[in-house]
Amino acid sequence: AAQTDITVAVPNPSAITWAPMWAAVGEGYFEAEGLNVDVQAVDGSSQVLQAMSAGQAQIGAPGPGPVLGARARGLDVVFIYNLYPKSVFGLLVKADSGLAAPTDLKGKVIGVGTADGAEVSFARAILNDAGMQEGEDFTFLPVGDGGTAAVAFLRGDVDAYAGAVSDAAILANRGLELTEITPDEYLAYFGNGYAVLADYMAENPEVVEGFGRALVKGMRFISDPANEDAALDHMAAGNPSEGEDRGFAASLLAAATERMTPTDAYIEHGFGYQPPEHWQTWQDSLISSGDLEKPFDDLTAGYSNDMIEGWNAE
Amino acid sequence: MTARTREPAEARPVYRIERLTKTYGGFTALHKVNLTLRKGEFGAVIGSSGCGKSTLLKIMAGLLPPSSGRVVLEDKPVLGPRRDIGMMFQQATLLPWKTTLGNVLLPIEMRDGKAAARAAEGRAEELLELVGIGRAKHVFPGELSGGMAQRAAICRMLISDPAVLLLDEPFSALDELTRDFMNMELQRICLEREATSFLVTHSIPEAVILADRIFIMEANPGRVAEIIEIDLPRPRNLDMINTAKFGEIVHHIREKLGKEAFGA
Amino acid sequence: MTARTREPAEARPVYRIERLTKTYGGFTALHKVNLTLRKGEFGAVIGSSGCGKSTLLKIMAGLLPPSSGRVVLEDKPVLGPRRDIGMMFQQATLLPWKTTLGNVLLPIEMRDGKAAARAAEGRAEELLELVGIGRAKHVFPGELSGGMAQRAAICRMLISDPAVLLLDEPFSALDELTRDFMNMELQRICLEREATSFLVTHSIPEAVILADRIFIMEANPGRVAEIIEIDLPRPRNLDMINTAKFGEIVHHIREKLGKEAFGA
Amino acid sequence: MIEQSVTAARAQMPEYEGDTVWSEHEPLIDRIPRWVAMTGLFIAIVGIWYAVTALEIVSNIILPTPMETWSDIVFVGGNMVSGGYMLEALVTTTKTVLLAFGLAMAIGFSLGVLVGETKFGERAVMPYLVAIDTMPKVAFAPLFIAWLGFGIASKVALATFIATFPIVVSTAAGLYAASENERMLFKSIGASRMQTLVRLKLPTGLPYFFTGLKIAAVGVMAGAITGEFLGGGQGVGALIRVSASQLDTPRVFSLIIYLSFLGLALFLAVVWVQKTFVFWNKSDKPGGAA
Amino acid sequence: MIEQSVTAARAQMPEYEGDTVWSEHEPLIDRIPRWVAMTGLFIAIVGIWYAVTALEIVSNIILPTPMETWSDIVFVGGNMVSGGYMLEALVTTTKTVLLAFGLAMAIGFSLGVLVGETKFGERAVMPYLVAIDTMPKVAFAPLFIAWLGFGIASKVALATFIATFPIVVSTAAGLYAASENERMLFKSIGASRMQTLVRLKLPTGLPYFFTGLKIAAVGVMAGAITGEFLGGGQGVGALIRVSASQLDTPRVFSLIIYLSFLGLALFLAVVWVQKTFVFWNKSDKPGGAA
Ligand SMILES: Nc1ncnc2c1ncn2[C@@H]1O[C@H](COP(=O)(O)OP(=O)(O)OP(=O)(O)O)[C@@H](O)[C@H]1O
Ligand SMILES: Nc1ncnc2c1ncn2[C@@H]1O[C@H](COP(=O)(O)OP(=O)(O)OP(=O)(O)O)[C@@H](O)[C@H]1O
Ligand SMILES: [Mg+2]
Ligand SMILES: [Mg+2]
Repeated sequence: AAQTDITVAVPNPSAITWAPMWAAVGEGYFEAEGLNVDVQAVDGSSQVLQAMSAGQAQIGAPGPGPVLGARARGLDVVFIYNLYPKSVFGLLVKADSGLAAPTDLKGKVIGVGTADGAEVSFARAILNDAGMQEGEDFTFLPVGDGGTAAVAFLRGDVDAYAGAVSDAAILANRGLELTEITPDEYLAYFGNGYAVLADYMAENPEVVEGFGRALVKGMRFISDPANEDAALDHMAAGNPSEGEDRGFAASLLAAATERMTPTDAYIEHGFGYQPPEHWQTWQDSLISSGDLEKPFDDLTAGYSNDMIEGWNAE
Repeated sequence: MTARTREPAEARPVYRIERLTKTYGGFTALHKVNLTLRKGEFGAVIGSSGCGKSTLLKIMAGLLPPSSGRVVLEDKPVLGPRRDIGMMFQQATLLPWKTTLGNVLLPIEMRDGKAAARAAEGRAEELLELVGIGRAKHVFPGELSGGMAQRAAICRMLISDPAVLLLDEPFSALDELTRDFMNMELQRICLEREATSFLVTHSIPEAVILADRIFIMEANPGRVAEIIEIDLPRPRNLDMINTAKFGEIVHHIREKLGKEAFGA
Repeated sequence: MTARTREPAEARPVYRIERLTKTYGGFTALHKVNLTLRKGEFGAVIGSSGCGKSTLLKIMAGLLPPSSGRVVLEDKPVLGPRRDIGMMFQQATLLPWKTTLGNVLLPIEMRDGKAAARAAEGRAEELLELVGIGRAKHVFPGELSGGMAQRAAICRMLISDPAVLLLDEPFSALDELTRDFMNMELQRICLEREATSFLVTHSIPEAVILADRIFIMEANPGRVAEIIEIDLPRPRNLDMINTAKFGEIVHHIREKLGKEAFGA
Repeated sequence: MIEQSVTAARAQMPEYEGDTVWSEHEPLIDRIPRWVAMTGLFIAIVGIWYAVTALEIVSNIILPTPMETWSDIVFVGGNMVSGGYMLEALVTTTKTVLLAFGLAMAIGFSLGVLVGETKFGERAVMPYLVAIDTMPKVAFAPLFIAWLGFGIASKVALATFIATFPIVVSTAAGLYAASENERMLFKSIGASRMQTLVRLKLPTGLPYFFTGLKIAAVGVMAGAITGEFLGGGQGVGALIRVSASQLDTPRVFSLIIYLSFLGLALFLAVVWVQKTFVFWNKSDKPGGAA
Repeated sequence: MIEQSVTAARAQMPEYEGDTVWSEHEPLIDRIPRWVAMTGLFIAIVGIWYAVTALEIVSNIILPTPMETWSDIVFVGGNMVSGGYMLEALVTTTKTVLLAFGLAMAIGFSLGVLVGETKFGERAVMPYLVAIDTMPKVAFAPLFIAWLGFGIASKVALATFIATFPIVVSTAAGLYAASENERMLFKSIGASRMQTLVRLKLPTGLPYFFTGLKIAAVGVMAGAITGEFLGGGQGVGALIRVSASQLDTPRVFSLIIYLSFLGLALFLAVVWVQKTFVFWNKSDKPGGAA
């Protein structure tokens, strides 16, 4: 069969973060669907969406916040697959800090990536619900991510960090043990997933169909502990330098797989399912932080669970 | 070619400068200058610094437009640089990335292109031989002495076979011995080619030894104050400098200029 | 101060250059040069370009170490720049960010500091008056003419009250009229201060009009070929240029040099 | 024969009077008055920009329209005038830029003197400087934050790092600018090496130094913004990053335009200081040494 | 009186022979041989680096030890030699850098000629160039990706954008380098404006142009790496980003060191071409025009 070339834009160059996709590449699931997938890493969700709107990428892996933002700006982009149903974010503290719950953060400094990123809404929601107000009971300090975030802990500039949980795994591997103190209900702040432009989906339904089906297969593949070795090989093919330290890669992969697996409450809907109430949570949060001016007339137009069942069918 | 005998009086006037005025902004550099050169004549202009000598020469060469008045050469008004006018400046300004030969051929190359320049190589080599630096034709200017560089500049001026040579202190950057020698070379070339020449200089002996007529300029505003005919025989040589007659002429001009330059 | 009468023969030798050799890499610029100046004497050195005149002067001034041989001034060997040696170059090289006065005071400022320079202002102003540019003392060099700049350079040389003046073609960048004038100024100053002077020049008339003795240098390797005593009376003036005696001396030197410069 | 034809020519030719027809003309492009040229170019740039957006060649979330950008410029301006948070950000960035510029000047100047004045500097230090300068400085951001924290100090350090090199190169070049004549003069009046450096070589090299400063003015802007991009903080760079992450492109562009005014102001300040300070460089009459 | 004391002095003083004791000495720092100085400096830098890490002034997550870095350099070198993915990355980056350098040269040169040769360019175009150059170019990365895609084209564009300005400035400056004398000469031999530009002003300005190229060589490196950081692709910049996000600092440092060799090579290539090409700039004897 003729192969269709598609480009997938992801917001960071890690392979493990997008493990199901790389497993699908490695196992030939995309090929079987007639897809020839080219993965490109840009800098952040906004650039993913920009690349999609420019037609440079057909499928992207943005976060839900930026997707709603882009929709508000008139880009008809649709979220089709919930890759991180348990959220990519976590509220992290140093393991030996003695801090155990959000309420312990009273009077503390919380590090965030940028002054106004999605993780800020996330952290603010947790702390507000714990009865604390920004400015009075806690402050945010933008510390960037990766190395600079680590620096913030090492210098003692922050007591907690709201950011990607994969960062915690990395820091742990480098000797900085962090624990997550995110209450379970905030897992509703699901993380990045796959999105396409509505136009594209309308014109190329079979591409989107095939992509999702292969993705779910990839997800199943990495979920099976028996496949760990093969999965790590596929990850290393996607990003060789990430795969050099195999033990480290294995721990990262395990952490990522855990976040990608839906909670028991939703597992029955299958991989990729986006609970409407979680979208509602996101919208509310974005409005309260001022990132969105007003609620959407039709929030459901921004996501689609239509194909989930088909993809998950054996 | 044999050395001509001087006969400027009978020769026809080829170069006419009429009521030439040049102002820079509010400053009048030249004021109604009148001046005529006869065919084959060697004219020299002398005057204190800033009296407008270079300005006059540039207008005569068509490098600078006059404010009013006109310049006519061979009955055609000079309205821009012309092929029949050769110029030479105090600095040789050879292009350092071209050989001596390339530098000499530059005017041809600019006006007629590379092919014409290649065709003129033989002539350029002859000229270099003429001024005695034939051996240095493939050498870059960085390796030439000051005198050799000025010789190359002479060849560059002569390559277009100009009818008129305009010389703005051509050898004043050279040391005195080389300068004397080059002046005699210049005389020889002018006589051989019967070129009409016009020399700007600061040096009175230089003007006297070379010129048929000396134009003494005054400043503020620049104008020709006096014209002196030099009737020393041709060809001249450096020994003439030690004759009484030469001394007298020099003395006369120095008096004249000294008064001007240093008051009353 | 009255003009002294010349008496070099009786005066004691103050400046002695003995078996001076200077090599640059493999090239011998000076070869066993011997030369003595007497107190108050005006010496001039003349020779073709590249024969080592500037090199000699720099070694005499302590600006360049000799390869062998020695220089002794007032019985102390010259081993570096000295306060009792004043130097002047072809370029005035005034610092453009200092006024004329500031430039004249530069040597004092460098050697003794700002306070000393301020204390010497009166003397600097006197010197500027002496050379006739008192009015320009608060002017920046950008606004001085070439002649004025060289006058300022003279003052800068004189401000340290040197016993010896070393002059490397000091006025050769000026036009001839200004140059003649400056040479007479120089003579006046040297006579007034009874300074021992040593002039490098390319101009034979300049050397003759100024010097008590002329050292003719030859090149390859640089050495003193002949010493000519000039017994024209002091103070000299420009009119002497037109005397027969002057002409003879110039002619003799030109012959001598001409042979050298342009082959046997 | 020649005589004859000349006479013939003269007969036909009208006598030329003062009104000579000089062919010397500036080409058309150079005779456009400055304000016309600048306005024209401005209109052309905005016109193309408008066309690109209007024809939907580029999506609006990548390139905003000129009108959107303009209205955002007005909004941002209003916020700044009323002392809003954007003014604070601009003040922070300006502070960073000025501090870094001062530091880069001091460090660049010192290193430039070391490189230009000593053989040790020229031969041993310079190669390391070139090697360091070709490194992607962005990678050093965590290091600066580790040492200097999340305040403006770490951004100042990054900006200084970027802006120093051009000053080193040009200062060193400036020290070679003094002529042999001038060096000889200073030697002859007994000036020490230090005096020659301070009183001759440095003043003579000032025009070079200022060229370096102009390049550094641009570099320091880039450095400050990059620092704010990467390491949080409160400056305009952080605002741009937030706006970019929200796909608020009109805001991104209007902030960039404000920054370019800041950069332009710094650049022009250097030009002005040079004109005022190096007054002697305008004329080069015979008396001057330069 | 003076006579007397002089005689006295002479009596005491030994006769000086050829072995004069000249006080002229290079200061100690300048007499160190180059290799000693460079090695010494190298050891000093690594020593301080080691001390900082050994005393745990900076955590190992931020600054690796020299030993870790060295062993990673060896590892990366091995990967490159055996034709591994790092070699590919280096080849990609090198390609980007060279393409961008070529483009920056062409564009910078053209704009430089426009600015230096026409009043229109100088007065109307230059202010815009300065304004554009002070903008944080990183913000334009999405625009380049939108137009040019994820391949090296978008990185080449960003690198070109960054490297062009210094070439413009220096080319324009170079066009002013021809002296009044040389211009007059060209006018007098009837050269057209274009001939004067091509045959006189451009060759005379070459040394300036090369100065611009040296600065651009550094800029193009920074631009390529930044482009790879931000916009996908397979270059060394992308590798650094991955390593940095995993806090694999020894890898970050070793990659940076490889890049700085690439930058140094480009820089030295420019120096070499200049020396070979502008052969006449070495000597400035009287005959030369420059
Ligand atoms: N482009 C110019 N703009 C304004 N004034 C000028 C310009 N060129 C020359 N001048 C002035 O015109 C006068 C005559 O200048 P010119 O160069 O012709 O003098 P000169 O006689 O050749 O002097 P010198 O002997 O020093 O070469 C001078 O006062 C000079 O300052
Ligand atoms: N620093 C140097 N290194 C090598 N050779 C030199 C150096 N300085 C001078 N020379 C050479 O030494 C010789 C004498 O030079 P010097 O400058 O003393 O000559 P000069 O008589 O002053 O010439 P001019 O009349 O042109 O000023 C020349 O051949 C010159 O090329
Ligand atoms: Mg003149
Ligand atoms: Mg000399």
